[in-house]
Amino acid sequence: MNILSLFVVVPVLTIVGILFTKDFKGARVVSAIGMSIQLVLAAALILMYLGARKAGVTDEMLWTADYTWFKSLNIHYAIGVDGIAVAMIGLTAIVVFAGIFASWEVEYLSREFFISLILLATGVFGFFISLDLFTMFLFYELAVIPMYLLIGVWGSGPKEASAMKLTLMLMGGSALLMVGLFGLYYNSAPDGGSLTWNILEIAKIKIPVEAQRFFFPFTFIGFGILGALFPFHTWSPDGHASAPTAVSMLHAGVLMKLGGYGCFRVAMFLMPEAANEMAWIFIILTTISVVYGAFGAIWQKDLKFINAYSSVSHCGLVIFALLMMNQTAMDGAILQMISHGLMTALFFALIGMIYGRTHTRNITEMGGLMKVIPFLAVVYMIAGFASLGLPGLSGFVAEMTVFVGSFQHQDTFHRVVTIIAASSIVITAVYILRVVGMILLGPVKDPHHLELTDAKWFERLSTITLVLSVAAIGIAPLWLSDMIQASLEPIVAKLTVFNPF
Amino acid sequence: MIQGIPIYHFLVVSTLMFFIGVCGFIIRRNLITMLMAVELILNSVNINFVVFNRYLYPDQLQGHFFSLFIVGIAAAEAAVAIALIINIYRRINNIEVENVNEMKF
Amino acid sequence: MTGFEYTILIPLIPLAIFLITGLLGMKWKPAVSGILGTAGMGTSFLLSVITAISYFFGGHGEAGFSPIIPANITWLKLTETLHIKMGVLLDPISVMMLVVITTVSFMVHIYSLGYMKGEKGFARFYAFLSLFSFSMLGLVLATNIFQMYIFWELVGVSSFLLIGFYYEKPSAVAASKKAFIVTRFADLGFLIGILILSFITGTFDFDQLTNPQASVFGGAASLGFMGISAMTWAMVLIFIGGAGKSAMFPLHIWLPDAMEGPTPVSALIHAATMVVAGVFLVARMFPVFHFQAPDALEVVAWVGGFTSLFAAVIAITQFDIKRVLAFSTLSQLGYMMLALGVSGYGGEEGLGYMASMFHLFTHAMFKALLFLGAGSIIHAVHSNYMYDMGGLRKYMPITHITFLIACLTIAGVPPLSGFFSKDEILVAAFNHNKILFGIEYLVAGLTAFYMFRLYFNVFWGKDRHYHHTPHESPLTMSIPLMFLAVASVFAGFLPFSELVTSDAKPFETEMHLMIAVPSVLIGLVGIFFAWLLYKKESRVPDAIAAKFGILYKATYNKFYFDEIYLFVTKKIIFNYISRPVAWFDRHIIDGFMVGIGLVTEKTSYLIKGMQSGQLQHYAFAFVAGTLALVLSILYFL
Amino acid sequence: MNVVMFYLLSAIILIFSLLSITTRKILRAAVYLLFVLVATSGFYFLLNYEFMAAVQLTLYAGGIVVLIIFSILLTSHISHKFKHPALLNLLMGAGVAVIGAGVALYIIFNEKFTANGQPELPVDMTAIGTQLLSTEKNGYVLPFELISVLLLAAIIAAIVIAKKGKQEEKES
Repeated sequence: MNILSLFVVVPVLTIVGILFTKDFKGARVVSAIGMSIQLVLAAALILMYLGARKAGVTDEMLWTADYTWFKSLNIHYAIGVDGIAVAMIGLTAIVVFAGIFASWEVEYLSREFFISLILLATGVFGFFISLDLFTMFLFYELAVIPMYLLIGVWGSGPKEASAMKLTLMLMGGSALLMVGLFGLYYNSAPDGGSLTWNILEIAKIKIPVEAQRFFFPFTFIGFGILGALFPFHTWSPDGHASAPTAVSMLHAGVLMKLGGYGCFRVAMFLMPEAANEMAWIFIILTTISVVYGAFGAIWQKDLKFINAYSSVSHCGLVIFALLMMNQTAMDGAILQMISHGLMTALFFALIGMIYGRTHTRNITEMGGLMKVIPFLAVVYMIAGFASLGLPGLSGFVAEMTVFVGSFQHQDTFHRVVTIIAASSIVITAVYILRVVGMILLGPVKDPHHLELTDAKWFERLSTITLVLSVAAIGIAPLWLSDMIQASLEPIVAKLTVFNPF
Repeated sequence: MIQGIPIYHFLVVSTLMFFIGVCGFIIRRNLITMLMAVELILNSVNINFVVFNRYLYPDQLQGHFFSLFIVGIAAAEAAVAIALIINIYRRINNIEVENVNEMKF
Repeated sequence: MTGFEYTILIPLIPLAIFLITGLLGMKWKPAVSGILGTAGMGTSFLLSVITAISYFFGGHGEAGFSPIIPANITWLKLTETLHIKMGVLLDPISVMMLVVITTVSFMVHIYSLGYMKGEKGFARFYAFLSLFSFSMLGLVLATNIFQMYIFWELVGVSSFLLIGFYYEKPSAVAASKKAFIVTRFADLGFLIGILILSFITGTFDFDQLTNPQASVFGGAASLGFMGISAMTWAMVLIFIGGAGKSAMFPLHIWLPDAMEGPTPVSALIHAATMVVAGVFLVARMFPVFHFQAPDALEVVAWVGGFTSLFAAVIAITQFDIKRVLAFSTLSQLGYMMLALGVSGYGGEEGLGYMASMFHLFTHAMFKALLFLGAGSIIHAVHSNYMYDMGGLRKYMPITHITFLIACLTIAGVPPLSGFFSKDEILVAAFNHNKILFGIEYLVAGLTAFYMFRLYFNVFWGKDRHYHHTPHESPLTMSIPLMFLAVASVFAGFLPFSELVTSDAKPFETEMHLMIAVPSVLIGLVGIFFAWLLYKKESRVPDAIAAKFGILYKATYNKFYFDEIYLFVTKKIIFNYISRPVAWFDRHIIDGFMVGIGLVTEKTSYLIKGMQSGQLQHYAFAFVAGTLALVLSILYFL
Repeated sequence: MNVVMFYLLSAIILIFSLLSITTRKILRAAVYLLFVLVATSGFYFLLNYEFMAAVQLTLYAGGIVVLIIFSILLTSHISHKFKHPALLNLLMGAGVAVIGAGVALYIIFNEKFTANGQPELPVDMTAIGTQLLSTEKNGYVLPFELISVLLLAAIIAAIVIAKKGKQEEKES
């Protein structure tokens, strides 16, 4: 079997396995085993990919396979990965792995919980390996829908409303997206011949510019909503605040990346002329996103809200960099996706763990946790540092690549917005340090908190996995960056042909 | 084909009957009278079928048979409808159509 | 092979120690971490000294000391030409900085064995110290400006961690936050400067940027923004980065607060090493400043000059001894910046550059000594305030003598090291700009005055009621004091003009008696006034303070700069930007999204009335709909 | 003669249809309906479809109207007079009917109906019977079966619906 298909098969088998378990202990063990296999597979995939590239394989996509499963619309199960997809798969595997352990103690309907969670993961993996737009969309929906249940059933606070809001907004995005995808499909053979959903084949032909102009905004905004594009980001604070830990992790860590990934893989790659024409609109929106999200985060009191706004800011930077359309900036965008995925997952894991202990997420009610739960506090600080871009952690690499890349643009407009976006690193420092100062440092505010216990083994495992990943990228980014840059070449080549600058 | 009577006359009669039926269906309040209006509508349609058959396709019997079946269906429909009406009457003690609105919203 | 490969170890040893102590330090006895850290730092110190000796005395060619790059690996490829590399660059200033950093750091490591004894988090303290040493060494050894930026940030974080070492103390937390955010703000300037610079030149490497015959600036002339050339913008922005770390006005506000950290940290980071990073940065980029952006250099000079005066004035009124020292550091850093700002390039012209580096070196020694001395005093008295001290010379002879040496050095009394370096700065300023010279001359007097005000207040005057009799500090603390005192005394005799110069070529300097004599005189006048006012307990200082009234109060409150910043951050950023943004997001944008939902719901509520349950309405709708269809077909076909 | 008959029948149909939907006594409405149905069967006679006319008379006029009258007797008081129809309904019904009739008639009069010109098929019982049970061309056995099943289903359904539930039986 194709190694890529395994990424879909293993979660499905895990789900089947969970069905046979009796209680929550069995369910979580099976999930953990399944996702560990997935993690190992992902690591193997990365190694194999690097090996293949080193051996001189120059295909744009590796391990491609193609099966037709719906003939009349010419829908295929077409798979294949390049360096970017491999990196995203790696990210997903890590986050899901950590997510399983972060939700080790979910006892309420835990089988259903793990099934939904892994179903979501299946969707994400499927999305990243797909080359067929329709199959991709299918997996995308598969990833979005379990979210409703996960938040609505296992969430906290006004969970039903949040779940509804999140799902409706994302579904709205899907609707736009579907219009865009069908537009692509029906324009995929402008000179006659059979229509196709295959990304690589569509990339070879030139979609009529009028069609591009019409369908690009649909596709881009459709994916952009999932990527928290301003002003369609408001599902994020509510959704994250109500979601259970692992779901926040997966959602902010991975699912939001589907948006960014789709933006360039589908919208920009397949419709380069329109992308170049309309980039400035979205650049302005994302610049607003970056600064606005950061400012929004300063005022929040709920830990998850802070992180949600911070995600808006960081994910804004992803799309911002993508729209710069040069290799460095786009490389930065993907690094930022990975980096943000890891560190925000770490954040949400920690917030969940802290909430599980203190039963509050209000930062004004906590204080001095460093003294009480040093392990979690230290990891929280590391996550904070990663978020504010400390060298040696992944955030720095990503942000610097973005800024340097964006600033290389020959156009003054792009350089000015880069400077504006770069100013967010100061604001980020402000809100991160505010939180760290309030909840971790200082005297212990609530005497009940003195009796808290530090992280258990599974929490340690979950957070350490993420910290190590963040640090690994931060310390040795070259291999990852090279892998991404090489894969970006065809995309950038296609985009720059139409670049007016 | 009847000498001296154009097809239009038949059709005018059936059309008027049809719309009288429609009108009756809308304005009557009693379920049974509504059912009668329905019968009127069916009947007008029957006339049409038969007339078309006779005037336009005299070598076939399709319209004839169709009306035959419609009569059959009308009988069945009337039976069921009346059973329903009686049932409704049992429940709410009248058969005013305004009161049969359980299915709203 | 350059024979200098071992220099990689100088930063790597502290890194290794940071990792080991950071991960395992909790499990050991605290002393193990301390000894391990000290031993590691000692090794680095030895290696640095060896490097310095073999670099400076291993001979040099006609062209002076040439830079050596023993190691340089590509860390991240950004574009075809822009690569971030990690490497080691040895040239006169970096080697000099190596010695400064490892010396002071080593001394602080030893000192802390005594000072921090029994503190909670002893291992953590050593881990952070090692992290800082690593970052600082990485910074000075950087081969390219981006590597420097990376370590620049790391230095900022280690400073944050160390200032907030007593994390249960809210004031320490606030101070650490402030330090980080202010420097971060400055770093943004640095970053944008780097971006502009790399955009123009397409390179990060120092050996290309700082080459006087640099060809990379080809396209620079045509670029500009708001009437100022792009290079000037870039260099001013980079200088802002440096000014943030070196706490130049108006980004100085974090440094006095940073004294919340443990005193050895103040000595290491906020006196001797990290705060001179800004000076080092300007020195490192000096050829670029000089050749490409002379206007920016002028800015450097004036900011430096103003800061030195400003800080010196504030220092006179402060009572917290660490704050006095902090403002004194500010003032001295201003000196160094000014010296760079007034310097030319090459030979005698480059006197200011040489003087700045020289002063950096000597200042590191005597200021570290002052801080460690202050630490020793605080250790004994358990207070930071002068009015809790007095007559300590009897109890703490070693501290007293070393502190006196340091005070004399900073006051510029010959033949101590401070005299030489300060003298050369004054000469350079005199040659360049008479007004700046005048300011510096005044500051020299003020410096002597406030240092001796401190000295007399602490060691003379009458005894206070101490909780327990102050005693001399343990040996671990007094050995570094003595070592640094010796260094302060003799550092002035180092032939700096032959070692560290702007174009790496040696030149001769001579005493300028015309300048030296008055400067010593004004120093002595300052000391005299201090003696007059503070030798004995007297009412005179208070009377003078009262006379100046508002002016005194403003100075005592540091000209209300903290309040202004607080106003800007708390009021403007928090209340007028962030809060409306949060509100806007919740109510307008989210409100709009929720509004869409509500409108849908309300509409459906409205039109659900059509589903009335009235059979006849349905019938009507059905027939009418059919009719409408038929009519439309009739109309359109 | 035929012409006179036609107009007479037409007049009966239209007048009694109208009366049937406007009268305020329910039993009268049923009777008027009966007249309409009988008159319709007259049409069929006119058109020489005797079988159809017979069916109309027996099934419709006989069966259904009797059924309706029974149900009226079961559910209403004979002397009960209806209220006037609601004004809204009146407007809706009359409006729709008038416009609809206008549209339909407009269409009818704009259409040229042309006969296919084939010779007339004699409609006798044999022909009807054969065609009804034939599977050949012009055979209607399938709809015939369908109708029979439908009738069966309708009968059962009517019984099931009209039957009192067990619960109700106990109650009553």
